[in-house]
Amino acid sequence: MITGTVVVATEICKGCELCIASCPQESLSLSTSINRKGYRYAQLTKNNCTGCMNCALVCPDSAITVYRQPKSAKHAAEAVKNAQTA
Amino acid sequence: MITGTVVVATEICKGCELCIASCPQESLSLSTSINRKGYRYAQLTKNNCTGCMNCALVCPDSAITVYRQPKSAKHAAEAVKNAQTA
Amino acid sequence: MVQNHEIIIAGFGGQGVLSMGQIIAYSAMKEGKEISWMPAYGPEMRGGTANCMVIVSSNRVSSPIVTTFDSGIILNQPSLDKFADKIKPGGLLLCEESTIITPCKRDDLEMLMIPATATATNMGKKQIANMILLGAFLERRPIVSLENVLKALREVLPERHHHLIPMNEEALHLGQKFAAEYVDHASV
Amino acid sequence: MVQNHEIIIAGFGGQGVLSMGQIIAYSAMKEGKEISWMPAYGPEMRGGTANCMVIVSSNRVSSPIVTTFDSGIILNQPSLDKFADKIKPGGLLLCEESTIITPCKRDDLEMLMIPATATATNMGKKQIANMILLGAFLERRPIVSLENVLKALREVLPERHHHLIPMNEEALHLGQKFAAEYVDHASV
Amino acid sequence: MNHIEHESIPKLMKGNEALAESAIRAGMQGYFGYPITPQSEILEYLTEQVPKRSKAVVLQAESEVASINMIYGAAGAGARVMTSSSSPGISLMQEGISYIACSELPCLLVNVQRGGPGLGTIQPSQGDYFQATKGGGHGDYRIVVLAPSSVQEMADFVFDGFRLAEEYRIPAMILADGALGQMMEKVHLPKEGSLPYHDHPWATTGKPVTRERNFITSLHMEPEKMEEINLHLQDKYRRLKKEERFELINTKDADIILVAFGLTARICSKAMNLANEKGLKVGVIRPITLFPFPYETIAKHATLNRIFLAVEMNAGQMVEDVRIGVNGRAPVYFRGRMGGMIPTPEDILLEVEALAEKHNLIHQSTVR
Amino acid sequence: MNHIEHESIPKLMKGNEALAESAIRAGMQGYFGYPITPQSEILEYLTEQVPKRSKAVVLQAESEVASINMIYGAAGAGARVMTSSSSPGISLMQEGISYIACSELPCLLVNVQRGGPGLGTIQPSQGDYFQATKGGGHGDYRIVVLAPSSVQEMADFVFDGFRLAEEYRIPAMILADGALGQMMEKVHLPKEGSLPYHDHPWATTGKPVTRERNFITSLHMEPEKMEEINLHLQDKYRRLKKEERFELINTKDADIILVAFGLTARICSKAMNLANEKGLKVGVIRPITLFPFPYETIAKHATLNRIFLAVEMNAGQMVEDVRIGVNGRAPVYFRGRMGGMIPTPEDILLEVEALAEKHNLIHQSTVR
Amino acid sequence: METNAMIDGMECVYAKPHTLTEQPTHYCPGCGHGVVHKALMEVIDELGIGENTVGVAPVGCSVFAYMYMNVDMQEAAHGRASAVATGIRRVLPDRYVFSYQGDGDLAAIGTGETIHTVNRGENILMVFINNGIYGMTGGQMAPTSLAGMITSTTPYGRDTALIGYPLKITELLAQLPGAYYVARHSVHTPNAVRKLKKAFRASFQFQKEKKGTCFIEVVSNCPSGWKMTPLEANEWMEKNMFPYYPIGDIKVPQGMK
Amino acid sequence: METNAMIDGMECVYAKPHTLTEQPTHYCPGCGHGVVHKALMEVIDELGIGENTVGVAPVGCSVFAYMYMNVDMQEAAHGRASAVATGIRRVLPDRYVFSYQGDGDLAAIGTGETIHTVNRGENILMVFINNGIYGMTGGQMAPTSLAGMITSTTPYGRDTALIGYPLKITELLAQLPGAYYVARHSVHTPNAVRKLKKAFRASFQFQKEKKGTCFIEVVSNCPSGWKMTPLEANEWMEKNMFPYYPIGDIKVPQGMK
Ligand SMILES: Cc1ncc(C[n+]2csc(CCOP(=O)(O)OP(=O)(O)O)c2C)c(N)n1
Ligand SMILES: Cc1ncc(C[n+]2csc(CCOP(=O)(O)OP(=O)(O)O)c2C)c(N)n1
Ligand code: SF4
Ligand code: SF4
Ligand code: SF4
Ligand code: SF4
Repeated sequence: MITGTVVVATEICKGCELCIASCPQESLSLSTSINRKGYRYAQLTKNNCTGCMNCALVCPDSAITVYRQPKSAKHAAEAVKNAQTA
Repeated sequence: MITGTVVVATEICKGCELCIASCPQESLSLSTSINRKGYRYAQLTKNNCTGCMNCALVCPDSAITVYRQPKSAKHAAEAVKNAQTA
Repeated sequence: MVQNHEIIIAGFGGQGVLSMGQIIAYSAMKEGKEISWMPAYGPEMRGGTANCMVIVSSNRVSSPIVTTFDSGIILNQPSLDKFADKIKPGGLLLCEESTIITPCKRDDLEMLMIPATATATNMGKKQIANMILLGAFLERRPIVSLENVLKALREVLPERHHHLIPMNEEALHLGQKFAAEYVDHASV
Repeated sequence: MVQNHEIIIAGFGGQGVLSMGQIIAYSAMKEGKEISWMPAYGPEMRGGTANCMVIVSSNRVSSPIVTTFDSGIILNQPSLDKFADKIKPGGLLLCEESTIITPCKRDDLEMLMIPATATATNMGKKQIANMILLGAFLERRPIVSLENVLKALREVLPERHHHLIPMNEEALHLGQKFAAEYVDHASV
Repeated sequence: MNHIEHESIPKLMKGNEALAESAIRAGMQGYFGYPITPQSEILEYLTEQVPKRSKAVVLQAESEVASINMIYGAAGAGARVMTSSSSPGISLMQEGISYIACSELPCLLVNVQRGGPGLGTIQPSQGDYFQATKGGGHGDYRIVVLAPSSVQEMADFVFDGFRLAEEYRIPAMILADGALGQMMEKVHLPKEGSLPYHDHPWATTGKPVTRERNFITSLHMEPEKMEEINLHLQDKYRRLKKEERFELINTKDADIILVAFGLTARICSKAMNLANEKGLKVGVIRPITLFPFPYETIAKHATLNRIFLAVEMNAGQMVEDVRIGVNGRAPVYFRGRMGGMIPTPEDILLEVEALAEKHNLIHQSTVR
Repeated sequence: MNHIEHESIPKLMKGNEALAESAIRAGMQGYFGYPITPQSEILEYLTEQVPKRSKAVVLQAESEVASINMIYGAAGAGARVMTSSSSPGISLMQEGISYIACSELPCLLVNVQRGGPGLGTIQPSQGDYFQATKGGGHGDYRIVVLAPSSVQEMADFVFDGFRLAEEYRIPAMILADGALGQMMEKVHLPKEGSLPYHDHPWATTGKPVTRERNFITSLHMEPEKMEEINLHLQDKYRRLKKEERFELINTKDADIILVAFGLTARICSKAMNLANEKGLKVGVIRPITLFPFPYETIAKHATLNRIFLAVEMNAGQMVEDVRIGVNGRAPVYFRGRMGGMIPTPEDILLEVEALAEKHNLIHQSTVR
Repeated sequence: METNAMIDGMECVYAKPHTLTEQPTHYCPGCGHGVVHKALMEVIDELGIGENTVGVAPVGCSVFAYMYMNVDMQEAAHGRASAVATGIRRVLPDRYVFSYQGDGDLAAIGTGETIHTVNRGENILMVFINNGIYGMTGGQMAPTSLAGMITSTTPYGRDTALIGYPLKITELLAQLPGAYYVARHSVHTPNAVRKLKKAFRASFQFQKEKKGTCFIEVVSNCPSGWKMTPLEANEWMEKNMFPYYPIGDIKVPQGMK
Repeated sequence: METNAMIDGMECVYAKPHTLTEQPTHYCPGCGHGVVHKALMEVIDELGIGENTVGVAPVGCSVFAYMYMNVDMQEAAHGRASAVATGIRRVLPDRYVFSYQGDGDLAAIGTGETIHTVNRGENILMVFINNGIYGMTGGQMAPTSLAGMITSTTPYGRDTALIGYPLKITELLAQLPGAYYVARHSVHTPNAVRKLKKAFRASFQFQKEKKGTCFIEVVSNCPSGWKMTPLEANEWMEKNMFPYYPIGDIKVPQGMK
């Protein structure tokens, strides 16, 4: 099983929780502290992220970048393609 | 057979000939002389008018008044009604 | 010295009132004169009245709008009623005979009644009545030469109508003839 | 002599900045004072910054827009950065502690950091932080009486929210307490 | 102007809400409008209140063009009607306003101005003075233009506006700005039902056999007729002069006269106070009716060694009318802020001091 | 103004047709418009000629509102575009014009005015002077306004209009009237292709990686920024002064100066001749650019015991600018016809004689 | 003229209704506008609702409708007749209100007002004269001009690739819940006129019952714009307009025959 | 942020496209506008047509679209985006042009421009965000507001008897010959976003082939206007909006699966 991770731009995030709801792994949750805009922001709180990109797709603020464990460079490249065009 | 007649307001008539075309009896035709507006106007040139009112219905300028031989006052009254609501 | 001729041409829409004015203007331009042509019409798309003011001058035309005229070419009663008083004393008043019920009473004008429509109908082309009137006008007021008028026609008319030019020419000549032989009312 | 108090209240939308100002204005009106309340907000519908200028005066308020203030109640960093310099020397500057990262450096002000949000959260109603700040403000600048503020609340709040009034009252008192016991930065 | 009966107990209200409330109290029978910041509260307030309180029609139209033409229809049918919008929306109404003015239909228009041109900003402005007073639409027409400077006047001018509109058969406009619409002040509301209705024999309400049909139109194919209509309108505009309104503050022995309307006039009066404290003799003229504009009042004040300073939230519009009024008898200066910026009393004070310097009035006034 | 190359052989054309033909020759790339009398010949001429002669777009829009916004889009994309209409249609364009002016998009607008207000008449008028010169739309913007007085100028000002529009990034308007549109005169057409194109780095033509994206907007949420935009616009309007154009006829030692634009100016010059024949010293000032208005020229002529008479086909609009220019140094009178009526030389002569009488210039000028 | 005049013992069975003024129309010879005016006014006369009716004239050739129709009327700005009618109907809920518009007025500049008036289901009768051209302004293309049709702004024929197909706005409007009764008629024959009058009668009945918007299109002629004689025009209309704009009911309420 | 960064040996598989600027949006938390912006810009990025694309922003909450979309753009007057897009497309026939509008913008004030743009079959992509409310101005009724829906101008719920039923403008437009591809989508789930991107891709392909107007409606949310949290809003949308505005293709060209 591929594993992945996400990076949330915490100063961009507005804490809408859409990503959290869309994560099949329930890997995300809201922070307790607030960012400079006054929002609690999304963060990865479990390490079971598969890099499925669901959260990123629904994020209105493009605050999420998704990374994945490459099986091989080639596969990874594909992965990118699929991700973008799937 | 009921007979009737029409009176054309010659100064209102614009000589469009629609009444002429709509007359089943071909009782109407255009005058040779022109009216003050410069139009040749419709006139009753045969005496076979049945008072069917077709010409009046299609006249864009409401230039035609239609009269009919009453079978009896009563019938005539009806005639009016039918004419208007038919 | 400034030479100026101010003309009103008026009648029903469809009588060729406006084109008559345009032909005069165009020919005058060809002769290097200064000109203006100002139309006016009512709300009707067909019928209704139409007129144009034409000014032919040796100098730049200042105001294209004038209130009195050297000549009037009138093609219906309403227009006559409207413009009869606006012709300058001694001016020319040309009327299309058949359309005039009550002629103008003035006796200080050069007044001609031309049976243009009747004649044109006889020629088999009612639309050409305006050319007959134009011929008559030019006979009395040769502000442009007939040659140039014919040139003008050739240039203005689309190719497909050029076959009509001879007929137009004939109409112009007929008009001239009428005017030449005409016994003026005023002088009666 | 004219008595005038000019206040700026600023923070994020949703922090109750505007309503705080309205309550002051309303209570002052009840006390027969002249008032004006002027809001300002950004393009955002949610979040974003908002502020209002409140003027309480013994005479008719001429200009509802002023550039310097007797007091400032500040609920976030951007607002502090924007208004810190606009408080008159010796004026009052009240800040919501948790939202301020870099406090104001001025030493000519009566400056209070109130942990309003923290306290409100403990009380179980975050939204009530603004009442704590209002209480603190009135402790230092009693331009309207607490009684009238509570009357105001009763009249302004729709019936269905009246059950919240006791909590608001508690918040006001807590705020007063903070301000009363507060050791001013300036005086440190 | 007529006296308006007011409630004794004041309320704290936003300008937009006070205006809307006043419209209900004025017996408005129809409102047609389209939302736009900073005046949407008017439609919102009406949709909330009217169903509870009156039979009036309140309709959110699909656009400003539709709104103004609904106003045309409803006003033509004899109803007391109002629409409101802000700058871009008012621009879209220009054709309709020209029609209404020519057809002489009474109605109340409200423009809560925002910074322009274009989409601009939602902040307050006075950039539509020309549009409102000279006729932004085509042809020679004018509308009554009232410029409130407080929430109280936002409410009162609804009554004045309807009264003038109906008395003169002319559209009246309340020319406010975003600040007046959004700010809250104490307001004594006009008493409900204190504005009488008049019947409108010209209105299209259905033709009884007893009269000729009525028709509302602005079309006249013969220019002679159309000129008559215009002369009639121009005559009405002259008659309107007697409705001129203005406010004078300390103008009597002022060396410098500030001319400003609406909110700007209040800021000027604060600047005046600051200037007076510094020994400068400054006064304020506030035109209240922008059309009819109080030219004579300006003229009367245009005496030797006086200076005029027009202050506006625009690039210089009313100042042209001030110049026409002054007609060369005194220097006229202008100070303006644009695009949603509001001049501060300090801004204006600086300007005043500079002028005092330039025309050396400093000494003069301080020795007095 | 720049020199325009003309054909040596004249043509006899209607003003509307000459204007349309000139647009083709000026390399117009897009026309978007909606029919309205008395200017429909423009669209008709273009739909007939363009397909045979150029790649330009000619689109009959569904309305004037659509037209002006298509102009916004096409001008923003860098094309040389034009629209035309008459009074009521121009009123509907006011919002769009305000947007275009603020976004600084070059384009040519044509208003062949008819008698207003409202639907009015189809006869000629100058009733939209205020709308054109003071901004009928919202906010502080101006557009270049050119007033032709002959068919020749109907053609020439297309070139001048496009040139100014592109040089200053501003909408330019040809403010004509129904008579100029419908009348025929001799015209020497400008030479095709004699108006060079400039590239527009600001245009939205697709963003190459090599530059930042371009965007066309008039929205600026911060009033500070919006004020900057306004200051920039005002500065441009000041720079435009150098494009002022006017015509002087016999003004040198005239006692009475007629001020008129467009067709009315020609009628005035005829009236002038009539007056001169009667020994009255009369001259004519014809403002050609109505914005920028030649205030200084008026001012220069406003000398002791001179009289100004503004003549317009409206109720008195340009006369306000004449007053501002004269600034009290001479009496300013007004004579106007409205709603489609055209003043006659005789009309004006009477007025002139009355004034001469009143200011007893009769004797004065006759003894000279 | 008095309707009951006798001429040699005959009785008047048909005369201009009192709901039409004596003013001669400015319409071109044979123009359908005159016929529709008459049909509409006859129905109002027959129903005896003239006193309770307010009409709205458009900008178009029928701009002068208020000179001919002897009821209270308003002349609306170009395209805005339905907005004006809305304003009237809303403040006079117990009156009959109709609007009368051409295709340029209703389906070009007025499209927005038209759609939203019908979508609101305003209780009015909208009469729509579709002659496929702008008559008043001199025969320019209308949104309803047929494909390939030559007009003064499509001298080479309407090119659908560039300006799209003729807009069947009536079919669009019929989709809206607010539209209660929608039909397309004509006035080129006596029977067509009789049918149209039926439709008008029904519409006023529905309006009385506050059912929503009744929308009646009349496919008509424009002899001048089409550059034909009236008789040629009507023939051309049958041959070319009717196939694209089929005559008949488009949306009829339950149980209306 | 650079897309190909590695973090502990992993590769970036998803990052903000270059066709979006770094400017943070002013949209409310969870607003659909942001998602649609991103989907549209990703497609343009993927197709590599950013250099040949010109967009048109509306007046509405997405008025600032040009601040976020990193392509040449114009900000149109309220309701006129499609007219502006027409102007652009006509003078730049070889460019891709899209307009982006809300329901007030496209279906209220802009109705006339919308209908006629589609009727002309302008070769543009029209993106229509239907959130059933006027977001920017503070939650007033939109033509698309549902029956009974409470907004700031229908405080007692939209009364269809007085202001009519919500306008299904998309279905109307699909009737026009000029409309080539018409579909309704949403962005409330990852799959919905994927489907929307497909539709955008197809639209640009059709535009390249000059097929006519492609019209994509996105049924979206307005947490602020609806006075809900983003999650509540999406749930409410599924429950209430989708039944009236069913998701799916409305008009698809032959042979497009
Ligand atoms: C705002 C505005 N734009 C344009 C016009 C010019 N105009 C008058 S009528 C008309 C169209 C007439 O066509 P239609 O509506 O089909 O009516 P018809 O004349 O054919 O009966 C136009 C474009 C106008 N009067 N006002
Ligand atoms: C001419 C004009 N009228 C009204 C407005 C005010 N206004 C701005 S956006 C808007 C509607 C916004 O709603 P919508 O189009 O649905 O977009 P959303 O904000 O919901 O995304 C309105 C009425 C304006 N800016 N211009
Ligand atoms: S979807 Fe985006 S904005 Fe919303 S919580 Fe997740 S990261 Fe933050
Ligand atoms: S239909 Fe009427 S107008 Fe036409 S010819 Fe007959 S009578 Fe004359
Ligand atoms: S132009 Fe056409 S529509 Fe107009 S009156 Fe003449 S025939 Fe009828
Ligand atoms: S108001 Fe509504 S539409 Fe606008 S940004 Fe907020 S959530 Fe989105």
